[in-house]
Amino acid sequence: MLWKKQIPLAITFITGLVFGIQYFVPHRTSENLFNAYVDWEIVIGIFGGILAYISFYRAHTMRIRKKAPAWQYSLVAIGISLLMIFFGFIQGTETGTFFSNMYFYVLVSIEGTMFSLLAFYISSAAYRAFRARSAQATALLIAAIIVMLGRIPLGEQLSFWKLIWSNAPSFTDIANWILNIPNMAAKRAMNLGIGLGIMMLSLKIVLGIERSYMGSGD
Amino acid sequence: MHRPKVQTLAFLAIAVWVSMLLSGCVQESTAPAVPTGATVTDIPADDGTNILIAWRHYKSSTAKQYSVYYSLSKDSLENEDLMKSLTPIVRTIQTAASSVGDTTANNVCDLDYYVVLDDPSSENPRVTLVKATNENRDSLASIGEKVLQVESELAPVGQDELKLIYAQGDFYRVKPPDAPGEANKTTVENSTLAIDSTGPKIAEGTNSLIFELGLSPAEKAFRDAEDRIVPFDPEQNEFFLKYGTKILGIVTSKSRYTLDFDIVQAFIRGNIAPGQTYFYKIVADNGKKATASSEILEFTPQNEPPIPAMGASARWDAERSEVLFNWQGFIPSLKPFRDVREYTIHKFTKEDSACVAGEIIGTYAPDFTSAIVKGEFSEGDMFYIATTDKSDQRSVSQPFGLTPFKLSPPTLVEPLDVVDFENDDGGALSVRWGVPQIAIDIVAIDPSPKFEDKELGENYYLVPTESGYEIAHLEATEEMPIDPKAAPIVGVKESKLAEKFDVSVSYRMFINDDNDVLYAKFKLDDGKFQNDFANVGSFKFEGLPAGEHTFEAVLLNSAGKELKNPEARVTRTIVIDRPTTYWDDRPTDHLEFWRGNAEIIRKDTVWLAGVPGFDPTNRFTFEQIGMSELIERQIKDAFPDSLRDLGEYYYFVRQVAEDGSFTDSEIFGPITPKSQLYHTKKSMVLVLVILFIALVTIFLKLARTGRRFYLRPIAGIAHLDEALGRATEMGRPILYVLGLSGISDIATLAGLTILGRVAKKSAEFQTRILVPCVDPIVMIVAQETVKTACMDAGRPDTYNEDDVFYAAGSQFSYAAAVAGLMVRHKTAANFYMGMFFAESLILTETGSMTGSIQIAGTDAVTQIPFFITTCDYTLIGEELYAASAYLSQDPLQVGTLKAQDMLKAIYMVVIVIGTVAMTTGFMWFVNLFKIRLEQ
Amino acid sequence: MQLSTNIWVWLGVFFTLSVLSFLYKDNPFYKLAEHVTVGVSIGYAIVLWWNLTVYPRFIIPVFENGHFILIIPAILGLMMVLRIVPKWSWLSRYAICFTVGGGAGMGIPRSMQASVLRQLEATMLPLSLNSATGINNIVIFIGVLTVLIYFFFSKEHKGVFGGAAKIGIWFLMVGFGATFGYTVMARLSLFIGRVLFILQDFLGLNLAG
Amino acid sequence: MAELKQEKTFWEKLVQIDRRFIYLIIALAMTLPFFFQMGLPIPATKEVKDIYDLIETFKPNDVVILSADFDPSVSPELLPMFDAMFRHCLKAGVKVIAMSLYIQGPGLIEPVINQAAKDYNKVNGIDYAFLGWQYGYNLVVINMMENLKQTFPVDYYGERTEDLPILGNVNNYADYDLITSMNGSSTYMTWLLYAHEPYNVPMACGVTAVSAADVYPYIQSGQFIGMLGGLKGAAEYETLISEKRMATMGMEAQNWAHIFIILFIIIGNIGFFIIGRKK
Repeated sequence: MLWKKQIPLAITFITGLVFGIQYFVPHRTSENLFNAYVDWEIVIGIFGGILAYISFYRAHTMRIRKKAPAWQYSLVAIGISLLMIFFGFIQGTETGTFFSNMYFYVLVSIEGTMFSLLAFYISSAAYRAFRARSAQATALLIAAIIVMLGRIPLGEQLSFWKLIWSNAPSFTDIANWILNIPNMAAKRAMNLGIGLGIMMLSLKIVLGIERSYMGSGD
Repeated sequence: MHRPKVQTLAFLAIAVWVSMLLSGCVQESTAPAVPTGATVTDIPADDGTNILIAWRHYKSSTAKQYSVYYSLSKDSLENEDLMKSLTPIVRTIQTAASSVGDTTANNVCDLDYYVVLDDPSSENPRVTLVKATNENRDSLASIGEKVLQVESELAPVGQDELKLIYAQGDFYRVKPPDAPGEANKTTVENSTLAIDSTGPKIAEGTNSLIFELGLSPAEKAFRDAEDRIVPFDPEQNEFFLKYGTKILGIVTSKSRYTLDFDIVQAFIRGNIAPGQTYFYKIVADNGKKATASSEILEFTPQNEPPIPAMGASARWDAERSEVLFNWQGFIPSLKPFRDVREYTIHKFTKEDSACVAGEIIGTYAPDFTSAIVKGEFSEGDMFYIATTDKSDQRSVSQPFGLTPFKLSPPTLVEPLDVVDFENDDGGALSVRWGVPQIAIDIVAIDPSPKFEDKELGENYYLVPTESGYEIAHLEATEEMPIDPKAAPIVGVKESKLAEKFDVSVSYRMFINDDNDVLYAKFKLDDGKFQNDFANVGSFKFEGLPAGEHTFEAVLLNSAGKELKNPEARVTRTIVIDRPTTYWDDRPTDHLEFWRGNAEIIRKDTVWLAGVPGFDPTNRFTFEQIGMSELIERQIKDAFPDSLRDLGEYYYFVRQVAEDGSFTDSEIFGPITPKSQLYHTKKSMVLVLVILFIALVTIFLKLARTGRRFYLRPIAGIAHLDEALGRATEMGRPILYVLGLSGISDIATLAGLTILGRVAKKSAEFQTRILVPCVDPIVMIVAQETVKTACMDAGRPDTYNEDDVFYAAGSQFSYAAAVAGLMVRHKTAANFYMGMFFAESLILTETGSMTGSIQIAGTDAVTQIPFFITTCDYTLIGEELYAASAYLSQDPLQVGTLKAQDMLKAIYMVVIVIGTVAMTTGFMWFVNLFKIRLEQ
Repeated sequence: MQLSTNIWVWLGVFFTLSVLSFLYKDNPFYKLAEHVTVGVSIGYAIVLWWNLTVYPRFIIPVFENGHFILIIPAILGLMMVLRIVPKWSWLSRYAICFTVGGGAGMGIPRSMQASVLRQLEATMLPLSLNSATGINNIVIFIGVLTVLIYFFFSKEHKGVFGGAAKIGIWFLMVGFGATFGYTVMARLSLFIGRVLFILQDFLGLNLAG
Repeated sequence: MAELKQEKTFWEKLVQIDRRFIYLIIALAMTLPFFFQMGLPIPATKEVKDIYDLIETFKPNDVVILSADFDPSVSPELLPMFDAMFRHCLKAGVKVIAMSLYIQGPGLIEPVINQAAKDYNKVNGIDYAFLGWQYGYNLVVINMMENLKQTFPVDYYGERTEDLPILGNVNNYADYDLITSMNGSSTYMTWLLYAHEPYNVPMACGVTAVSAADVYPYIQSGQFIGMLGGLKGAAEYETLISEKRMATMGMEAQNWAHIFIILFIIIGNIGFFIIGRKK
């Protein structure tokens, strides 16, 4: 118990306290302490990295051994990762190498496209789901539309009223105003709240109230 | 299902890669070019331990790294193993990204040029390109090779089988451009175009003229000549850059000539002894085990005597009976290699024409280049300055005489002080001087300049002259061709005077950290003063009518009060009748800063004959650390780690006047920089942090001790029940989504709390509840939650473990799975409580298509808008936590929430007070919250 | 227009299409793409991890410059790896606590400065009715205050307070509207990026003209 | 039940139209514009111009750090930003240092850097440095404020950073004149917390349009000099450096995509209300 809980919590508390105070102390010793800590952290993290890699290979070899449904994909994943490592070390990582091509043409294509699917979902959602259900939702949609018009070159052209009154604000101007004034205000208030939340979490961690980061088990 | 298909696919994929490995992933390593053209430069007037070696690096060479090996014995360079023992000077070459393969090679066969080498045997022959004519073609073919391609961009090495030749030559390909270049413009300010009997003139005036110019004859000739390859001609530099493309490589049927090389330099500093003869060798390495080395060469560093003092002068002020000596001690660019121990000023006498025995007037450390000597001098006195280096070599300046002069030493700036730098780790001291001062610059521009076209006849040229430009009417004739600099005038525009101007006034504050100055406030004519709250540093006035205007600016202190000292206020009245720029002249105190510290001075071995090391009472043992810059009225003497913690530091400041005469301050010190224990500028942060911690701990305590707090009812909860009711009526299941993130996420936890409530109610109504999960741990917890909820509702029978299940691992697959779920089960109500990402769209869209009631709650700011537009009700951000706290009444959650509320309340109060203070110009409160931690 | 001859480009297109096929329904091609990504990114990560961190930041300092002290954090790092061994997983807590604790401690005052103090300061603006800025400042003032009120849970939204909260929700909605519009923009940009890839790199069209 | 059998009205049909049809429309809306480009001007907004102007005022020895803190999933938006700013820095002849807090960053920007370097024939290590990636997010930031070369012992190509001429006298925060982080999440907060606030290093950021709206408070408070928001931001920057590249082209499609989305929303809602009234 002591070794598995109290001492770790004590460590959290002490490091937390020390580096909370350190912020207010410009003294050389505190500087050195801080820099030393950072150096250590980096090394720790570097080795922590192993964790991710091991668990990756564990997970996939497991699936292959268990012949889990569609286990062949795991085979692909592992095989390719090994290829990457092999060529990364043999051939280097400069442009034009297998390594960088794999990355730039394969990985970028896939990940880029995965999220570009959203372009389609959002368009169908726009058509079928985005509804002005309430006054507020209406306000939201209107603001959204203005911003969308304000952020494209065409927005200027579409500000038809400028034909009559040439120095009236165009969509772009209105959008900029919305973004810089009301939006800014709303977001600031929210950020203040969010900032509080973050500090709250940190404090709970230091005080040992929040422990989920320690992982499950006794 | 489609297992076989998948299998084949997978292995097919593997096969694709294996094939790819074989395709062009292999590079053979070409040996780098032999380093050539090595030159040795011995640094003049040094202590003979510095040598600069330079050689050619051809950009197309594969060399990645050059190592210069040097040794006293020749054979240690000839013998590989011995060479290993030497430590070379290494220069890595930062190869410009070798292009991914595309080279803008262009074929020049039909231009019919031939490469001729001056001596083909040499390592880097010099290339001449000769255009073939019918007469000489055959002879050329015999001595040279026909040029097939010229490259303006180097091809990657080892592409073709051609023989690589690293040659020299500077050629450009010049093609007549197909498009006629557009006329270039020249503007002549403050003038008008006067046309009288003699023709047009550029006369004094308030307008500005814009001349559109055609190409000058010379440029036209260069541009329109036929497609050609010409050796570079510095005379016509800009033409070459404009119309030519540099040739870096020449390709013939046999060989590939590379012309483009950099000069690489390597310094050998220290660890060589003067007078010795060293052998050296340059080895190029391509990083792939292939090397090429130059032949063995040699150098002999010399310890030259110092450079004699130059431009020495002695200015004599008879009634002050002072002489101001000035001399140019050392060539600034050679400072790092300076080998000087001291300067001595001697009396010069006829007898001592060799300048060895002159009576010494003064001795000065190497940093000094001027001195004021008191004493009785008489007409015709002569002096010379001797420079002695560390090895007692001596060189003397030309003898020079007194020149009568009126010395006017400046009065020292007030106040002047050296202080420990605040809030640092004891790594810096700071010299500060002067009182706060302001200066303004005024720029008036014509917002919408109007021009009218002026008519000029044919053959008018704009000719640049010393004073500016003049217009000349020229006719090209055989005997007198047109001055190549003159350019034909295509069109002239003359500006009309504007009535309104856009004026921007920017101000400069000359201050240091000891001054309490915030920013300036500003007044135009007799308008109201306006403050520069945002520290923009400038004010703009649009459409200011032409005429006389008065600008007034004054500095304010942190309390928003005007500074009292006169320098802190400017009032300028200027006439704006044309685009104008007005500049206040800046304060001109020219200060030199001198530092003395026993340790450092020893380190740098500055040492005067007779003076042991550093002497705090003797200015001449100080070293100069810098000069005053324009704006900052302080310098921060920040010590690098090597100069830190060296005990006591001394300073003095020398103020130099225009005429070179100067005044020295008293010597400040001893000062030792201190390492502060508390950062004074962070006090406000400290206060808030303490407040924060206090509130949180108090409220958590109270909540733990069972104190119930009031929380306002959250509208969302009512909607939850309503939706449940509807689901029960329709007898369809409800869907509860906990979001994508893990158990440690507050949102997920809140989601689980609310799930408890929903599950309980649904158990009472006997409505089926589906909970698809992403995170296995979340799933387990969810199962527990639902189970207990059913227990509490007294209907354990309604709990069905398979309804809380693992749907899919990855974002989109999960979305797809859940969407499918909605469609299959026609869920009557969907709840989304937790952390969501882009997938929220897919879910809610399907939900709204299946016509189910949807209620969402998340703190994912970017997803909230989509929930609001697609769901019937949305718990926004912290409302989610609030709801969960409200339902659970868990002391931890409630306490947290209350503490946050209290802090929000404080924020609100601060904002209100602050705004009032700002509006009423009541600055001190606002300044409590201003923290700028300076660099 | 000429079709790319670069096998890699073809590969890129193949995977682009495999992923897009998900629009129709979840299918083997999509799954393949999904796993290829995982494979590539892990391989990529491991190589960079070694080249840029382990070697220069640990091997060199320790074994060449002899900063043996760094072995201690290395051990802590390895303890972190023990997380995957259930029996020893508790050892990982020492490393984690060291990291998390320090991070949390550093975070509090810094967030206080950056996202509270500076923000409060920036909200203290001079109000006035006779200049555009002045009026904007009023809007900002009201906006920030009312939204803060909306997220204030210790008092029921009634009377003046309720009114303020109502104004607050409108500000929120405009703010979310902005986010909404921008987000739509973002999503579309992503696909446009892929279209450009196919048109330029694959079909070799010169669009810049 | 009876209702369901009833003949569907025009609006109901319209609203329940097959989603694939919508996909097709939007796909066309994002592809065709490239063949009929309008080349509309893209005037720069203040947030973007401020960054540009600042860099314009820089002298040759000033240092700009561009941190590409993103991965491929958002590169279509952020890579053009990096590209434009990097080119501007090369053009302006300032020292520019490219780096990344995300391990996937370097692979993305390397080709871009090479291309730009080639176009302006600048040399790695002399005109710019490419430090690649280092583990530790905020730790890296903290560390490099104190000592750059210790934080990045080697650059992306494995050269020792001591040997890079460009880094000759670039050591710590005092030498950085502008830091710009392009990031797809809220990594800009890391920079704000650990670079701008304690050391007052001027900061700007490039963010995906998704988080663009959240950055305005930090611009207004002066913590950021400016911001590039999404593809538009990048396009604006390209206009400023007068180079028509990826982003500017992208805007051609963006135009129509937006128009169609807006049309969808409007039609959808009209349908929604008409049907609503009928029920």
